[in-house]
Amino acid sequence: MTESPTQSKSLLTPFNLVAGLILAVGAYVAFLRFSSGLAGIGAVGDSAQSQPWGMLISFNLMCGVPLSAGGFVMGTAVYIFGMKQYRLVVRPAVLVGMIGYFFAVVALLMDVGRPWRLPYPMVVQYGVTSVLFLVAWHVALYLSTQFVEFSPAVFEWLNWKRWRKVAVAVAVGAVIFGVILSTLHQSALGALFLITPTKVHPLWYSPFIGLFFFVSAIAAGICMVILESALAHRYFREKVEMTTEHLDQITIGLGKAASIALAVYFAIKVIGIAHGNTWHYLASPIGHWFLLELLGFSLLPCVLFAAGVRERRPRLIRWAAGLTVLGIILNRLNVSIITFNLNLPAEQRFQFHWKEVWLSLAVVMAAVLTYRWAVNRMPVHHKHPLYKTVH
Amino acid sequence: METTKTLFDFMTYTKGVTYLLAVLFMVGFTFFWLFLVDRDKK
Amino acid sequence: MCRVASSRHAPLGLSGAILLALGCNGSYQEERRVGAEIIVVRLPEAHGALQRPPVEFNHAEHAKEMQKDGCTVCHPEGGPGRLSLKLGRTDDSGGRDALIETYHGRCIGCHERRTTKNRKAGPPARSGPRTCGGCHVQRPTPTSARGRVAFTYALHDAHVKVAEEKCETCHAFYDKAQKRFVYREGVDGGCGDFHSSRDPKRLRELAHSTCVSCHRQRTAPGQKTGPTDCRGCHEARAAGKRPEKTPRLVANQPERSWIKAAGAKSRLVGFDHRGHEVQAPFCSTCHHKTLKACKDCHTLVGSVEGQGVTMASAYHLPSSAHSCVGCHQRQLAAADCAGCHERRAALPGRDSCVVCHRGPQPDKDVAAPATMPAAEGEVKLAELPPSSADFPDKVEIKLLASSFKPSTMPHRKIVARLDAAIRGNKLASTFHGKVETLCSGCHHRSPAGARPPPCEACHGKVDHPTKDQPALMAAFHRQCIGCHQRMGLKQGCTDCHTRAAKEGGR
Amino acid sequence: MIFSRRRFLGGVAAGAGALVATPAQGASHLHFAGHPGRIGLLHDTTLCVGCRSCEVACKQVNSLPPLVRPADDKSVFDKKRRPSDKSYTVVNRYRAGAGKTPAVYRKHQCMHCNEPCCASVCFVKAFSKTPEGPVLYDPSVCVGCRYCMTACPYNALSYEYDKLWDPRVVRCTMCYPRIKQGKAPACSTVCPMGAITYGRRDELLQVARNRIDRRPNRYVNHIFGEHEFGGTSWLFLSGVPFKELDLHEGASHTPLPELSKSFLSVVPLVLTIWPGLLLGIYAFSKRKEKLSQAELEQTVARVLAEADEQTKKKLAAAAQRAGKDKERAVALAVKKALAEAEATAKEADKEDPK
Repeated sequence: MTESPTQSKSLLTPFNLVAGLILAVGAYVAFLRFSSGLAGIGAVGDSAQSQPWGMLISFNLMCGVPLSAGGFVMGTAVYIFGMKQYRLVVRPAVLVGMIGYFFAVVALLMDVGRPWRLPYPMVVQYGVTSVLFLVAWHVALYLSTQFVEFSPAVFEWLNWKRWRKVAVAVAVGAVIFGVILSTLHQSALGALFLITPTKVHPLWYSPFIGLFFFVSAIAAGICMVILESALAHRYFREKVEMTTEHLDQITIGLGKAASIALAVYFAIKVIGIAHGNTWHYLASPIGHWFLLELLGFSLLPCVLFAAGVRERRPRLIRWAAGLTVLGIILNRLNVSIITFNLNLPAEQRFQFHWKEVWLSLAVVMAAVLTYRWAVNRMPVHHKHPLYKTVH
Repeated sequence: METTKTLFDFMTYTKGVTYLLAVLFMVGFTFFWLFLVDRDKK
Repeated sequence: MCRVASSRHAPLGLSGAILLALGCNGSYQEERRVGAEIIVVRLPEAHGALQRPPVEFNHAEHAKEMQKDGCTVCHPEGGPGRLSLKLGRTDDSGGRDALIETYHGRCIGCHERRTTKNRKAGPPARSGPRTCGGCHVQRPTPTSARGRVAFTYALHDAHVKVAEEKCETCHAFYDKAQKRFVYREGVDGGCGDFHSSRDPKRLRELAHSTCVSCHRQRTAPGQKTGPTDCRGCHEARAAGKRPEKTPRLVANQPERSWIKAAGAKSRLVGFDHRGHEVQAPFCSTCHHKTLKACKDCHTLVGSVEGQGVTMASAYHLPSSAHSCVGCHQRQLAAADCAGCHERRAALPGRDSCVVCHRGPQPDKDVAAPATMPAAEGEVKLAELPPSSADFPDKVEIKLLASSFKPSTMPHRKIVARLDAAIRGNKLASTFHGKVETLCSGCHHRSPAGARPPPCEACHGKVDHPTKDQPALMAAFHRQCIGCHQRMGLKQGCTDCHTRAAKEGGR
Repeated sequence: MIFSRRRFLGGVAAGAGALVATPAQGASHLHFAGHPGRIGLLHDTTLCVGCRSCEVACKQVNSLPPLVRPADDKSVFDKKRRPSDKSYTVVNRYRAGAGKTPAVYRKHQCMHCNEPCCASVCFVKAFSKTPEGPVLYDPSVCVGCRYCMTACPYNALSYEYDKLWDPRVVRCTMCYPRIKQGKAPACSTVCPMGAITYGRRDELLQVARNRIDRRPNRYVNHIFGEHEFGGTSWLFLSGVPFKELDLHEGASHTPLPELSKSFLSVVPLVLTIWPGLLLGIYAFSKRKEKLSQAELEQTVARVLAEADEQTKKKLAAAAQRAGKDKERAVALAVKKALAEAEATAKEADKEDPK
């Protein structure tokens, strides 16, 4: 068992205070939701009827899932492609992925009308014609898969040797299963909108939208790994084994991958416009907004990544990663909220309500705290003393 | 320029543009790759 | 759309396609209307398509901006006092490249000059675009609001006054013997009579150069002049009827005549030409481009000149704006008529033939007199009958008793209102020969005059979807409200019904 | 009776999730015509006067809260309304004040699509298209994800957001309970103008066509709902372009569920192709690793053998030379050789590609 050094420190750090405030108010809002229904967190009026998916779905689920793609991307790179030099970031990536998915499901539980029925598509009745059916199954299965992938760390922490052995043995199978699931549900999140050609703005709507979501999720996953490794290096120094040089090397390698992923993403987005022949929309204000997203948040970071890789500047790569993450969030919100139902009168379109936004933030904060808790205890960024030599 | 009236015309046009773009991106990619790995070789 | 591929400038095609794509219009565009002052500049068809989208040129804005400099800045003189309609040239003999060069040189040159001038003088910098995309903007194909010039009787009258009876100013026929333009009274219609069939383009040029040049030259103070901008003449506006005071135009037409043709079997129609003249804004309302009589081209079995339209169709085709029936039917859109006729629009009814065909039988040995006597066309309407059980004063309807008190329909008042409108209108009184004709406005599908069967006979408690027969309540409402809507009368629930006290919700 | 009581055989059985064999026959070029003889409603917007009697009747039949403002209060039309959990149908006014054109009213409610996308997107199959025509909803399985509302192109579905334990997706049921009793939907029976006609959908289409034929000037020559997104049970006639009534004029005739069909068809392919592909790549990278490992071991062995040879030679030489420091020299040589071997191994390691 590892000792947690944070126990000796005071709990009253500024971060903890802010986190506590967010969680406390969040708990109050969650109480409102579970005492007076979804109307309790602002789902009222024509806006909620025409825009049934609010922040909990559009942000926590739609953005949370692609930003948790790091686990499957790094798993593929290391275990399938055999890029052993990234082995050290696999575990943290899987942890981030697992927590990300878990809290996306938590948000979902807050949002659906009868949360206790969430397993229904798995056990009661199968709506096989629905893309959401895929998402439900895949998220559930993938969450389990990620637990298997991450379980060696938990078993090391708990010192359950036999269980660890089993978990390690099934690792490759789990990774392959995870890749299949991820390919499908990352794209399925986009494909959810295939059926709404009258609602999603034509610039964002495309028959390729599933592919767009998948490719951008790869970029998002890589960028989250870049950011997570850097932040962990900074804030959990005593827990991180990696040297600064090694981290920079990994960052540059990941930056290269991210720049390629973004270049592909940019190219298929442009081809998507050509495919739908929606060029003329670009000249409108909403077209400029689209161009801002496409040029400012995917082409620009792509170029920054490339420059950072070429000039060996990990800091630049980290900034580009941040920009990409923002870009993915912007894209998902554009599809599901900002340009959704643009032709409806304002009172029927999405309206931000502080309670829902707060709840959404609180879920994110809970995810961050869970991450901190795990990193402080489990062998995530370092090897467990007992298993130094094996991997 | 008249608006397109048939699927055939629409596809003729959009396919033309997408193929052209795809070729351009392929060429562009080569240079982008060379730009990326340029320093690795030295 | 994929013009680039077939363009003669193949090497430019590749880059062109991308540029084109960036400005390309979508495929599911709605119709886009532009004002009459917008001229869409394309190459003449012989020169092939433009590589870039056509330019939509706002003539009005340019003319306003260039007012001080005068029209000749752009339009050179094509003859004494006559402007060329073209930009910087009098004909298109130069070919494609020269043509493009003219436009680019003229437009961009001017825009550039104005920019440099303005730069010294300061704003406002209304200089115009100088880059390709500034003028060649990709837009969905426009539909112009430009209409045909509505040269009404009133306008004609105004021109006659100004031209001081010099008809040849406009009605100019080139007399080869005299080697000058003369007016041939009773022969010439407009320029179109001669030119439209030969060279419509020439007609357009002539009309513009003749009208606009004349308007432009009349600059002396106090001198009346006409518009020189596009909208001034081409803006579609309601033509209306001929004002009573404008004098009648005479071109050998009869005042009254029998419409007759060799081989026609129906009774002759007595036609009051003079009476119809004041009802039509133009000669061409009935006549097409020339002033020939209908039967000259529309022969009994149709002819090439008449585009195959037979005589019967020429007079009776309801869809035609030139035919008698077509024009009469269009009058039914007026509020006073629409109340009944929107629903009973299937004219001509079988019993309405005799309204016009009242003359002598064509095959009788006795020939009809050459002109029709004045009294022939007049109709006298009988007065409304007194109220009776068959013609009630008021009718009580108790259908919506649950929500409303019984509603009283002022039967006689309604008939009187319709009757008054008919009496005030010559066309209407001609066609509503009997008072009973009015009844069928509401009591449709039952013989006119007799006490009609009750509405419930057909309209039951529920509707009959396949027969498209509404239920009684809907039938009443459609009949009353529909008519009130079309005649612009009151349509509120409580205008007919009084609420029952207990019900508040409806 | 207008409907045939044909049972719908097909789909997925509830509970166990075993696929029931369907008698459906498929071919890519064929069109699914839907249940024959199904019913529909025709709304002639040229007749509608905006009296909202249909709203009142709908609320009574469905036991919904009564109108907030009286039906003849025209100010409700100032804002565009949509159906909600408090009123399953609303009438909106269009074109008011635009020039001299009179106002046009359109009733808005669930269209009961021929190929309902609410049904196709439901991941618990809570919706069903009845053979009679109405699309029905089963609240006993609904999770409340509201994807159906997101997907509906007519924005006709509403959620009971203010309920905590049993919120439902609600909307016009085409008065299914009433039509089962042989009665017409409430809205169609109360319309004072007869602007809503109830009947068999195919007959209504004929009625609508006849109306257009009889008065071509009154109507736009189009029946909205005949083909839009595969067609709807509610059909609309209009005297103004349908776009002005906020209907999807010019919409594709393809049913919306068809749009997700292509994606869903990829799923089983990915599930079967990916394992092979990924295992192939895995095997490839493993093999490469193994090869380089073998190569490494070989090199190490060779170097070690060479070093050994050298040591032996040196030993012999040293033995020949002999002396007191004999043993120390031997040790030194061994050390040096070992270091050399290690260096060679490292070099080999470097050459080994990732």
